[in-house]
Amino acid sequence: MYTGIDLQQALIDVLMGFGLTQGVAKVLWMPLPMLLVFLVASVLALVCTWLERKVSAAAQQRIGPEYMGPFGVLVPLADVGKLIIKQDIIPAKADPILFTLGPVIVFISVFLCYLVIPFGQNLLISDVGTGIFLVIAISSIAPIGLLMSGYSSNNKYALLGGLRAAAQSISYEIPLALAALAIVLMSNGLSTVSIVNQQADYGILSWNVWRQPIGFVIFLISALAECERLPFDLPEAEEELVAGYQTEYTGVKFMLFYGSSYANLLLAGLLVAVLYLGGWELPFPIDRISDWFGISKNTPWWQIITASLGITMTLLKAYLFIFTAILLRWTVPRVRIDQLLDLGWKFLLPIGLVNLLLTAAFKIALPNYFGG
Amino acid sequence: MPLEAFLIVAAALFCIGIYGLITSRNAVRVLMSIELMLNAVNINLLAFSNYLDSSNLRGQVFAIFVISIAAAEAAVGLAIVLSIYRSRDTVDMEQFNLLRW
Amino acid sequence: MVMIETKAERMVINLGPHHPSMHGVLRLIVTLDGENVVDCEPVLGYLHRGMEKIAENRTIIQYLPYVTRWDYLATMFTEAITVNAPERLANVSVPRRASYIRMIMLELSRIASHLLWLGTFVADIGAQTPFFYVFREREIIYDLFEAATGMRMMHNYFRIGGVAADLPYGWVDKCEDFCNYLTPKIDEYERLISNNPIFRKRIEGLGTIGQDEAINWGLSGPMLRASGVKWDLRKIDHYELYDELDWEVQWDTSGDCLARYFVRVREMRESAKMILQALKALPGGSYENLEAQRVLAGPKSEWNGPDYQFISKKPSPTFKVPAGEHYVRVEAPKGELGVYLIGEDSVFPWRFKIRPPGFVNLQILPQLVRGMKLADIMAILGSVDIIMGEVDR
Amino acid sequence: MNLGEGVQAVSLVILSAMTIAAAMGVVLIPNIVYSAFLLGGVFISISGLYLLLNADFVAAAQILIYVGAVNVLILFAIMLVNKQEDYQAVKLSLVRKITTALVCIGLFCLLALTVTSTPWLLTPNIAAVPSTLVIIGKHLFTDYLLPFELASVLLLVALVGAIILARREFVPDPVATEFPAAEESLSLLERPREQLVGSSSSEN
Amino acid sequence: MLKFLNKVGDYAKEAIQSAKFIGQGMGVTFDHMRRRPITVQYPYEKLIPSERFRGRIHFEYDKCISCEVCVRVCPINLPVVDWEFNAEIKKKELKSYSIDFGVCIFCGNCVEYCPTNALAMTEEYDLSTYDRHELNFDSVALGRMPTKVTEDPFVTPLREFAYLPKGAIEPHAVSHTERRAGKRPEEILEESGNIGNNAE
Repeated sequence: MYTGIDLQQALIDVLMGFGLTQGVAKVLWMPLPMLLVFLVASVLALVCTWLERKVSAAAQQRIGPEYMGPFGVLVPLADVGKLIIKQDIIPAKADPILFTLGPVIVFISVFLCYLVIPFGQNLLISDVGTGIFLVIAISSIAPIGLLMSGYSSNNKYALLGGLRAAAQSISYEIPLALAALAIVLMSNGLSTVSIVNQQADYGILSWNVWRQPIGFVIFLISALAECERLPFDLPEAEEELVAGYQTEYTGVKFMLFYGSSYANLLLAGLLVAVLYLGGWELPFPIDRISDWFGISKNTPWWQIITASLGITMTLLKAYLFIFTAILLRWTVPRVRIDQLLDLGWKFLLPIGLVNLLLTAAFKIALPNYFGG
Repeated sequence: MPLEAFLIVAAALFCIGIYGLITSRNAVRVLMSIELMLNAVNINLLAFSNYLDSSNLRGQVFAIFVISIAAAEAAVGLAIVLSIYRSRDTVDMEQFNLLRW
Repeated sequence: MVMIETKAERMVINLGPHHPSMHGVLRLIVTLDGENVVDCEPVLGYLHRGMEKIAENRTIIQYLPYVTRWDYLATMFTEAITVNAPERLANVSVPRRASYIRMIMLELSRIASHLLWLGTFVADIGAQTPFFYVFREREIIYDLFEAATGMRMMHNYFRIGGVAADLPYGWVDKCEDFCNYLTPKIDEYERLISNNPIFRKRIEGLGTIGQDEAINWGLSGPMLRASGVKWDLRKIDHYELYDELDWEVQWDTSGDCLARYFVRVREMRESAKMILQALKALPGGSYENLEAQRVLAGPKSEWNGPDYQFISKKPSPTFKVPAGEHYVRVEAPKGELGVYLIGEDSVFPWRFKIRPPGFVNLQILPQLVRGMKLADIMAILGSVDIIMGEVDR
Repeated sequence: MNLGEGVQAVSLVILSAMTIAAAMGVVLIPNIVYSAFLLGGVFISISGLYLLLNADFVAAAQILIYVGAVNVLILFAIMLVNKQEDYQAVKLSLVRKITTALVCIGLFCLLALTVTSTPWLLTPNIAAVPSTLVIIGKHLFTDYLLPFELASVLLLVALVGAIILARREFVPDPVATEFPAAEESLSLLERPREQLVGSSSSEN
Repeated sequence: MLKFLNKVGDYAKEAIQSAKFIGQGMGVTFDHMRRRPITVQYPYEKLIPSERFRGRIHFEYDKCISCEVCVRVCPINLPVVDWEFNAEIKKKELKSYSIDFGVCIFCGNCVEYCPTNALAMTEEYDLSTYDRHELNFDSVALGRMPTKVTEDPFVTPLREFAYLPKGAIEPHAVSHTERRAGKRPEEILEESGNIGNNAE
């Protein structure tokens, strides 16, 4: 495996060139990728909101946003501007501390997950060993925030919405984790980078989606449920609970909820891309091409090309998932709470266990194909 | 003295847990106090594992067992609290005296 | 992890009058046990405008513009019943052409009402897209209405003894176009909705009403027909000229929300079929043809005869409701829309009691939703198809 | 003390302070919902402490299980049982509390004394293990296999037990349900009204 | 065991069936993405109101004979007819006439029953003002003619369904000058003249 470009070292070298010590350079470096990923994730989530509007409009034979920028791409910015200058209302009988803390917790927990999402070989904040496990763990904090805002709004719709959100995310975390576990079983590591690298050898053929079709479906369904997207958007079911836990929120706090729900969707898309669709890998192995043309993998311009191609591929795959989710949202009705829990516990959980068992069996039987 | 620091934090947590366990009237809070005590134990285990057994990490294994048992305890404990609540319509510990004498 | 199901504290939750799925200003006070509905109490009257009292202080001509505000989605039916009642009381005859025009308008209105019902019903379950699709078709119907009557919703088109104006040029052709266009669209909706597993799971076997129960509760319309009672006033009362058309009463036996869905969808198809037949059988044909025939055949032709008029005699502003009383009903999309009219040979009716189908159908709601989940309230309420304008009047 | 150690020391102080403060909140704040949310804070800061102790896997597991599951479960239970009840006054409760506090402080002093006075056999240098995961996994499947299996059985038993304990005894038949008319929670806030009992029971 | 397997098989079949039908539904929505949006973008595109459209009422002062039929057929007796009996010519002289369009429901009864056709419906429907009292039109305001949608250079006029050519469903695809459905009187006369001749 080649290491690809190392931005960190490059920047530290530059900074040391200015006469700074290595320690200071590292300290300067530390917040940079976090800030960068935060910004990128926000922008990509905003793109999701635009995509949602456009796709839903197209699916309903409407036009959608049109006049704000070309094809209305500036609509998300207008949204953000509007929500920021909106009055921040805290209901008189609400609990102001918890009411404020709720959306913040949700927002932080979602954006913290981007810590281990790789956009390219070295383009992630930290390649921690617990990787995918960390994502699942951190994303399980969000229900606390939802419960908090549901409780503190002092509104019955909000309380029901918060309870539903918590029940839903607890129930679907398990199938999600089981599906991810099957992948981990094959890649022999929890790290997101090793999971992608394990899918690198034969281009599209080596992607996990072929080896884990059942797991893929389980993951898709549970990811949708975790994101509270339409067939499973019971916590904010408009027709039943008005807006669920967000009922009383306005302005910036609402923006935090709204933004984190789309960031969560994007996160799910990225996870699908990493776990099942080969992450930043192209549908054909790019190393072969460099071999054909006789380009050294360490040539700087080639590295830049592969890195940008990798980012593009990751985003393409993520947005493919998001597109499907959006189209699905505008196609299907909502399930009922008992059906939701039934699906999670009585369908996805056993299937996930069976899938795990099968993966283990295949891993022993066919070690070559299932990461022996 | 980092090890001692961790141990003292754990001890403080444990003592707070005991205090909560004894003084709480609300059964759910009693359960929460128990969780606090278990966590104090876990901190101890991990601290020892890190400072005294850093190559073997047996403390971490133990901590995982403790966590799993704590989860089971929480589930069963809450179920008991809820079923008592259902029959007695209160979560006051002082009223839970069915088995007295 | 275990989901703990507990006896939670009962929660009294207030749905409406301003709630996204309350179809206007219905208010439901729901007692919940967790997610389960223990009790439900509808509270009406937020849209009460004293429609019956207004009728007693207006001549029929003056009152006609009001009636479309009862059931503002099936507007033609309210007008039909408002003119039918004094017509029958005063024994006014309606030309055949007018009757056909009325039938076409009524069936178009039925399609419009069912279309909107479909959109809101599916939206109540959570699918928003069909709502936009049905509006596309409904707009076409309203375009047709606008061309013929001058307004999209508040038509003021029916008159005692006929309709206000003949169909305009080209209208018959375009109406045919619409009926031919509608059927594939309904197929499309069915592809999108009918077999969707989530949709099926949500509403199959939900809110089941037995045959006896439906009759005892006084239900009517698709609510009744879905419960296995083949009862359609168009067949039973023989009003207008429905007997001259070839059509079937659409009904189902299972009595649940799905059956109501199917009954309504099939009724839309049946209505489209009926409109096509009526357009063919329209006495005198399309307006342009009728005019041409009249010009050709000269002033004394049969084309000037009473059957080819759109109105028998223009009602005078001082049309008196004769003394007497009776009950007149039509099969509105929501059910039996009736008027109990008491006249005392004055320009104002002495009593004008409206029997709105939505009001009667709504009564069964508390019984249907009890023991169901919170989300089922919306599905069942959606399948009942109420319009608060006529419930509260 | 280099940079890394400085960061660690500062984090240790902050996290410990958070842990202790939140834990005090858990036991002292009268509002049970606040204590439950603070419990989540305790868990999260403890997982931060775990990270300082080079236990990334346990830290993640701590968040996943304690915050994501146990705490949510507790919150769930609290919100389902959310009933404002005034406890009956118990004699000498203040004395009880003071005594308990004294005993706890004493215990803490004792423990602290022991901790500081014990000569710990510290490993000379803390070996940076490449991956704690691998070691834990090996332990779980070799020398701790039996406890591991037992733990899984325990979890299963707890699952079944909790379900049985918390389950309703019977699912009330919706047809035969009699809704007690006099029950407070069923009556409307606005005006008293007839329950629909008569109609529903006679209908069926 | 076999029963269990059967059950599993049924379950799998059901799951596949569900996937198929959801896919079918998504096919429908996906198919709509390539269809032309039906949106009429209001300030830039406007539908041409139909010929019978009941918009703001137009009033011709000179035609009015102050008979007050419009008041009597109006559901709320809205038109205000202020007249004075002129003894010399033994006729009622109209002094002022006004209709408050903030209250009017545009039912068209007054137009229908006006004996001298002094009242007529226009195609003006956007009667929004900042002050509702501005909607109380006197006889001068009632006498103004509205601007036509088709003559507004900033607006793309679109025809309503009933005025499209036979077979056309969507107004965007059709030029607004194209002939609408239905034949012209002379064409019908020509055609039916032939038919009539044959019949004779």
